[in-house]
Amino acid sequence: MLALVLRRLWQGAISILGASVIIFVISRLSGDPVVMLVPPDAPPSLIAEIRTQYGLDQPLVWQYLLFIGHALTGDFGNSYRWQMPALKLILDRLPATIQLAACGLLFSVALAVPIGVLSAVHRGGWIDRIGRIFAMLGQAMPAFWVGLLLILVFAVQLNWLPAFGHGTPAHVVLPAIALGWYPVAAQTRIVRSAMLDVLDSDHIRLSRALGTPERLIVWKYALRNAAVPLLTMLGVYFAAMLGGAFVVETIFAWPGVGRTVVEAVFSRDFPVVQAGVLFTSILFVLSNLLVDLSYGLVDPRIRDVR
Amino acid sequence: MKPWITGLAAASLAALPLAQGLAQSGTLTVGLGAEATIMDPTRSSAGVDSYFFGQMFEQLLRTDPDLKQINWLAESWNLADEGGKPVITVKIRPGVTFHNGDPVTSADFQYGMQRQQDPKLSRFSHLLNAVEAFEVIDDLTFRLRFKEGDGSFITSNLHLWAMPKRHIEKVGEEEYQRAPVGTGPWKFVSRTVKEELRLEAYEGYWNKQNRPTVKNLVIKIIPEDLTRVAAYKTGAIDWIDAVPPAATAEFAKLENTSTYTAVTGNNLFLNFNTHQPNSPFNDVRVRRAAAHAIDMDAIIKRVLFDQGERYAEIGRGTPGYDPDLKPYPYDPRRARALLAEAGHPRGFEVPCYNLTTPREPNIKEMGEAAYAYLSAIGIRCQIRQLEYGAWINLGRRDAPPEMDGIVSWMWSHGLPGDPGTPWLGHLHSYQAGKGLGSYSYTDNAEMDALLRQQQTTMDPVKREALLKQIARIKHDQVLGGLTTYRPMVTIAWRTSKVAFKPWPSPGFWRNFQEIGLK
Amino acid sequence: MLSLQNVTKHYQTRRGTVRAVEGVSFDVRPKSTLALVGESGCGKTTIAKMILQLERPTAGAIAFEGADTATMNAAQLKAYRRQVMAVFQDPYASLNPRLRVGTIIAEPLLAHENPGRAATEKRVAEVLDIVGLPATAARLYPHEFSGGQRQRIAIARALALRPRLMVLDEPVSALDVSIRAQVLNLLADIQLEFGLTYLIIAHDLALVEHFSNDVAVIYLGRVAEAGPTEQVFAQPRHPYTQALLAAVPQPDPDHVLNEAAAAGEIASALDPPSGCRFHPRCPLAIDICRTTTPEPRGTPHQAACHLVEA
Amino acid sequence: MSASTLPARRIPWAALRRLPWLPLLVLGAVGIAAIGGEAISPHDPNGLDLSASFKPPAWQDGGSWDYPLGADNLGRDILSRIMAGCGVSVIVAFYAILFSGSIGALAGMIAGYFGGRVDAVLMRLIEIQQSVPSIALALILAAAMEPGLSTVVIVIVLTYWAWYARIIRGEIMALKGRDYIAFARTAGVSTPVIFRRHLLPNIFNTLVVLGTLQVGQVILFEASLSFLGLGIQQPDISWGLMLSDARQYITNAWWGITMPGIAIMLTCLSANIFGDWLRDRLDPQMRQL
Amino acid sequence: MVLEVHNLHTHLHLKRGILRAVDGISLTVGEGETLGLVGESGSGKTLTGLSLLRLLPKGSGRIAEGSIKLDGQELTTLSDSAMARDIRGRRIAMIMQDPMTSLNPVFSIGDQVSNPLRNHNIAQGATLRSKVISVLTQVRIPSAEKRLGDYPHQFSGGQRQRIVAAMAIGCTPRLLVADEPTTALDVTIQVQIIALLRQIQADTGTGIILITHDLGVAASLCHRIAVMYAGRIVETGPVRRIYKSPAHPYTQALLAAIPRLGDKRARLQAIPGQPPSLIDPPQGCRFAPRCPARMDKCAEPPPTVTLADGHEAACWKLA
Repeated sequence: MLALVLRRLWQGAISILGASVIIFVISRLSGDPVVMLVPPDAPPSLIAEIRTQYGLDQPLVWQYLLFIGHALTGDFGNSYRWQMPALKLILDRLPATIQLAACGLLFSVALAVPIGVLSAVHRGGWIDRIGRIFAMLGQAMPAFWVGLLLILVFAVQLNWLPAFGHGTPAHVVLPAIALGWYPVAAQTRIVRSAMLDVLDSDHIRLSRALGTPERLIVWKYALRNAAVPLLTMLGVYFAAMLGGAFVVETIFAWPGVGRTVVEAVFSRDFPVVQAGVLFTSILFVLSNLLVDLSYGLVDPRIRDVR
Repeated sequence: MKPWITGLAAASLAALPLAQGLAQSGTLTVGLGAEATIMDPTRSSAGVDSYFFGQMFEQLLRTDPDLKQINWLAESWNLADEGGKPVITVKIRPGVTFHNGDPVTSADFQYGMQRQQDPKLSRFSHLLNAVEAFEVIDDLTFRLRFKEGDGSFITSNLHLWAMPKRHIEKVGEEEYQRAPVGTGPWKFVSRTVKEELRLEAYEGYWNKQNRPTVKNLVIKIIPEDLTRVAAYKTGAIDWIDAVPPAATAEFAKLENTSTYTAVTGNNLFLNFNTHQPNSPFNDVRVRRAAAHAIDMDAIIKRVLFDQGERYAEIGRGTPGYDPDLKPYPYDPRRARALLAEAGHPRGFEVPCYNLTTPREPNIKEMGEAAYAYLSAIGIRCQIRQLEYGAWINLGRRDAPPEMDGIVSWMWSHGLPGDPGTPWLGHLHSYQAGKGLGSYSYTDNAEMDALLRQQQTTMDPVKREALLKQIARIKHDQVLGGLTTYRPMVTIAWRTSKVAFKPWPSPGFWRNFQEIGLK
Repeated sequence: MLSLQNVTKHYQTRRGTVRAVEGVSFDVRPKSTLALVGESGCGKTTIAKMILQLERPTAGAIAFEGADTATMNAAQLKAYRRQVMAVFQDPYASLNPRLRVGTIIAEPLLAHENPGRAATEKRVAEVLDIVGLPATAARLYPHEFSGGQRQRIAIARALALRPRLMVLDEPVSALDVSIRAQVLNLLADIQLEFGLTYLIIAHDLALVEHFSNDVAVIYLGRVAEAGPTEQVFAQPRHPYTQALLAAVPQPDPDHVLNEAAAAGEIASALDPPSGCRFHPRCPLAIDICRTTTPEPRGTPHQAACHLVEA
Repeated sequence: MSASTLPARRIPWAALRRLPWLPLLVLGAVGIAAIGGEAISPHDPNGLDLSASFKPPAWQDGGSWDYPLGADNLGRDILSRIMAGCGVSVIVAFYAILFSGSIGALAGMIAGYFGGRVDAVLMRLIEIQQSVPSIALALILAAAMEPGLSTVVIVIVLTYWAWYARIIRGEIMALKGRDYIAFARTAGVSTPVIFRRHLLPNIFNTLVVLGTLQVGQVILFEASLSFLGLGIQQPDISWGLMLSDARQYITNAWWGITMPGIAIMLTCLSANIFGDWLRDRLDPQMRQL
Repeated sequence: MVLEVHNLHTHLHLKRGILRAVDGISLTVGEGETLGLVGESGSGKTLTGLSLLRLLPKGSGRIAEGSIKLDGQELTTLSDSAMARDIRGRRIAMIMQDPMTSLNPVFSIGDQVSNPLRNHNIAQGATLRSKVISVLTQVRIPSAEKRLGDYPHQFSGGQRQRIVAAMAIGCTPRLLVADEPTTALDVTIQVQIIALLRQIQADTGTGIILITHDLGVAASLCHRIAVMYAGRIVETGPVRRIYKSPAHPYTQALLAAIPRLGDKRARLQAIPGQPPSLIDPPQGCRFAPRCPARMDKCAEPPPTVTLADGHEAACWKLA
């Protein structure tokens, strides 16, 4: 178990390092941040001074090494724009993003599991078709469009839920739907196909042959098997939620990392971009590790292999 | 000492309407679209910063709701000439205190200037280059000595901010950045980045007449237009900033809602490349053709929903404004004729760079429409869209890429704004390493001379005349770009709940100098 | 013809080292049939894979006509592959469902020589005829054939290059009883006609007795007993072989099964028992069996058992 | 020998019978609009007419059949723009799918077939790719390059190759164990031939299904980028751009945001339903994708 | 008789047409008796077993005709819920071929063995636990009490098949349908399971239907044998009669086609051709196309001829 954790952490560290190189290099290609920080009439000496201040006059490789060296000590540099430690800026925003992503994922799973199960049980029937089309709708509408429609209907027209903000459970409902609908179709497919496989398996046949009520077969004995493939993908979906948060956070004025990074990209605020993206990468790696560790809970076979 | 101007306190505080003498109580929640990154005027790098620090910090002078300059923390001041060099003497208003209770003294202004001159802290240190010395005369009197004239110093409200020297030295820079202390009507309470800023009315505020009557102010950050509008409609906020242009008509009709619309400090124009030898825009006829080609009034009406004010070179209320200078009328036939006259009967193709930032509403659509008008008379635009960072990069003269066609550009120096400094950047010929013409595609010696002259002219009357002269030439020759419009902003609040009087300070309308609950 | 000397194969897995094959030696005589028998997981398929050069032995040597396959260069290896062909167990998995039968059969042909379209078709028709299928079969796809027919196609494919050695990995165990005999008879006919050498892997003892000249009984990666088939079946020496033979149900209601011959379960190759690997299940085990690995005794009928006289 | 009795071949007419006609109709219409381009669209999709701005759809008061689906804020015909958007969507989807599919498939095939260190390196690359949120990568890339059609394609390729690679790698690893590949190896068939003859045809169906499913994802991804201002740029037209531009007029002119939204929804839904249908047809084992 | 099946027809409705998988078979199983249903793949033996439990493939499979009586009670007309509640697992239980797949990998064996007991209200709470332990002990799972929380993958193939058997016999069913229970096992393990089935029958007196293609297994376990070919029973009779004096040409050919230990012959006697399609089966005797003793009359359905001692065969040659 410990060995698994260590190995995954090691692999994760390599991935994060790789991600850091990519982010670092590409973001430097996006242009000079200093000109965005100074007024148009700033003298070149001032520009040069600021460049030196932020180390932007150093060779790229050296800048990267410095960045990594500092990052290891928890110093991601000061945001050019916010003039506060980028790390603090990101870490303060992180809980809100995790909360949103988790709620989005929860919403999608809460929708995908019943639809997937019912579709599999009623394969080819109208429940199957309607359920899958409903699930696919999420995959057919841009999240920001869904978000705007949700605000128009549930906030402005019906005034049931707040249009923006953060704090109470009611605040997270609309953003979580806008964020979580997209992967429902894919998750439904996973659950449905896993259920079809399981329902067609010998042990379910045996359960039937031994008189287990259909309700128990579907919702207990088959579902736990079918949950394994979905669970293995949850890390990837969580990452997708983090990515989706970039758009949804803006719509719902959600004080998260996504919005912060988007704005930082536009203002070439490299330290914030780097810290923001790296922390989403770390979240991805950690969530995958968590998933890896947790499907031993559902699938005992995996528990022993490790 | 030869006094040039004394007092300038034409608009005295007594002339201001009396604020309600109500006690400060209750909480008001307002919604802003943009968010400041910094709470310290010294460190500010973007205009939006002032939406936030403008509530907590004050200058010696400021503009009143009629965009007139009035004395504020300065009780009086004068500009004199001493041995050919300008000197400004300021008397600070007695009884002004910082939020921590410390009285404001000359030392605080001296400290404020030192901070502004420190390039590590301030991105505007060069704006104080003309200042030679800061002399403290007594606690409430100080004197600024200049190396040479600085034409924009006075229009920039004497540049200085009251910064609490003792406090900052005590708590340290980091803590001060977290919890700023100023003299303004609002005291810092807490701030959550990307979410909200909480302020509290400062009980010891010196200005008993123009002050908020609500106790707590919560500024929510809601960048997405529709969401901000939804927040207002659902009652989550009672005051909304930057009503989307398309929604202004709807807001004007909303029950129980007051709106206020005013120009912002931004000045938009289309700039042409007139410094490359093969540019068709080197011919003034082509530039004039472009000026006649665009139906700016239609664009303002249709694309901007009337949230724009057409202007010629200098906007109303800004130093140098000339009511006799009129924008070129829309006349496509004349435009085509001019183009043919200039040797382009079939027109020509040109790259047209369009800014797509959300910072200015509908700027992208405005550009597309304007370029479509240009294409219609033969200046065939190949539109290239640029987001803000790429756009700034393109505009700079000192690094590639070169702007080789038309670009939508702008300058903004607050309200009422002064064109002097921006023109040095946009109209003066480019001189590498001197900060002149950094964003200019114009090369005109006559202009250069006039611009340098206004730069060092501090006497407002003389300066006004110079600015008008420049504007006339600029307009006639269509130099340094074709001025288009000044965007307007609409603010709305719930009439039944909010008493609000718009104050532009220090350059934008998002100021809660006088706000209260009904 | 084919000689295995102390061939060993270990796999490194996350759970430890799997000792799939441990010091296996045997010789396959030309134009004869050697059968590898054993229960699932005993390593017989791994041995086949090593012979087919799909896996490399961890230790030991596989020699073909005296030449060590491990030291062969690319050309020699190609020549070796040309002479050694395989027929696998599942005729549904061993034919690419997307290719026509003609292409499938021509595959080894085209890999080694380029006889041209007409010559290829002719050769395909020839081998199809040998396995009892009409030439028109070349134009069809595998799914259009029954299991027995598919196995004939697989045999035709293996035969296309006229190899000298054929590795038959459970060639009939996926087939129905009535089809099995057809295929076995076909294999016997072909062997005779082309002078082929067979290495057959099987778990069905009756089939092995019927089909092979020599037999090697494998238990947990080691050869328990080996020798001429007749001798091994008539007088099994190793307790494992004895247990195996006693456990085979016979199509005879009067036959009595010996349930006690091999109690317990086969151990894991991850953690094989010390000494003789069969000792935990062996009714005759003595102390030395737990500690010392028995060497094979006797020739040509050998058994690796401490209780067997040399 | 009676082994010579062979079954007659059947033509799978049944497969055609249950074609998803409605989705195919939508996709066909998109295709026709894409090929026809401006030749068949009623207006110049970029033709500005401020006097027609916010003209409602024909069936509403004030609408006219000159602008069947209404006009946008700049008086451009929404129908023509949606039709022009078909072309861009098709081009973006085509290149994005072609490149991400071929890069991903190649990487997945190599990693899956050779395993070992090559595989380990590829798996790390995939994880690196996955650990950077694609929108973030897209943002930074789009900021680094000029936003526009080719940037959108590059970003999608960079995002999706890993998706293909992961799935194809899994398929190849399963395929590799098949006996017919084992036979080909033992018979001395060269590796390139094994790839061409046995591996590629077997993953072809998977690629077709993945490609179909990606159509919708490409369109949505582009829309997200447009929302952030970094998608397709004028004068190119995409549905995402239309949607993003029209969102501030949502209460003024509902058709501006509804029409391209419906176009996106119908197209994505059709592509996904068609992809699902293909998957059920071609490769029942892949239902879970 | 525990089970009486009369003229059972089970059809699979496929896209290609109706597959007559079971085409009019009749059989009986007595108390404590083991009937071997022997045949090649596709002969209909497995679907016969599933028909008894009414567990045919959803949508396509249905019992078209015939009667199935368990202790005199007609099953074909019973409601689905009654089948699940009173018959399946309670009075007819099943063991399937592959012990590696017939246990649910994500539930402990304690849970799985207690499942039928719980569903049929045989035992609850502490009784349930002790009952589970006793059943597991009965099938010779060593230290069963400690292993209740273990999962299937922690058991070997033979042990898993024992656990499946424990699930089947927990409710002391009247009839046990064992579908190829040893096929997936190695010979040394197979023999243990054969012994286990014998012991179970001795302990509980249950009737067993052993479905197998392995004539050796059938010979060692069954009292009576029914040989199926292409959806029909071609011969049925006491085990000794079937093996010693098979009457039907198919039975004879089958016995001649398998190699036997200690009986080395030069060639096996192969049966030419392949079984017919059950969508469009030949008229008359279905074995006729492959039969060495084929006559013209074989084009008509053969009569069932009683030979002796309950030994029957359907063949014109015997008529």
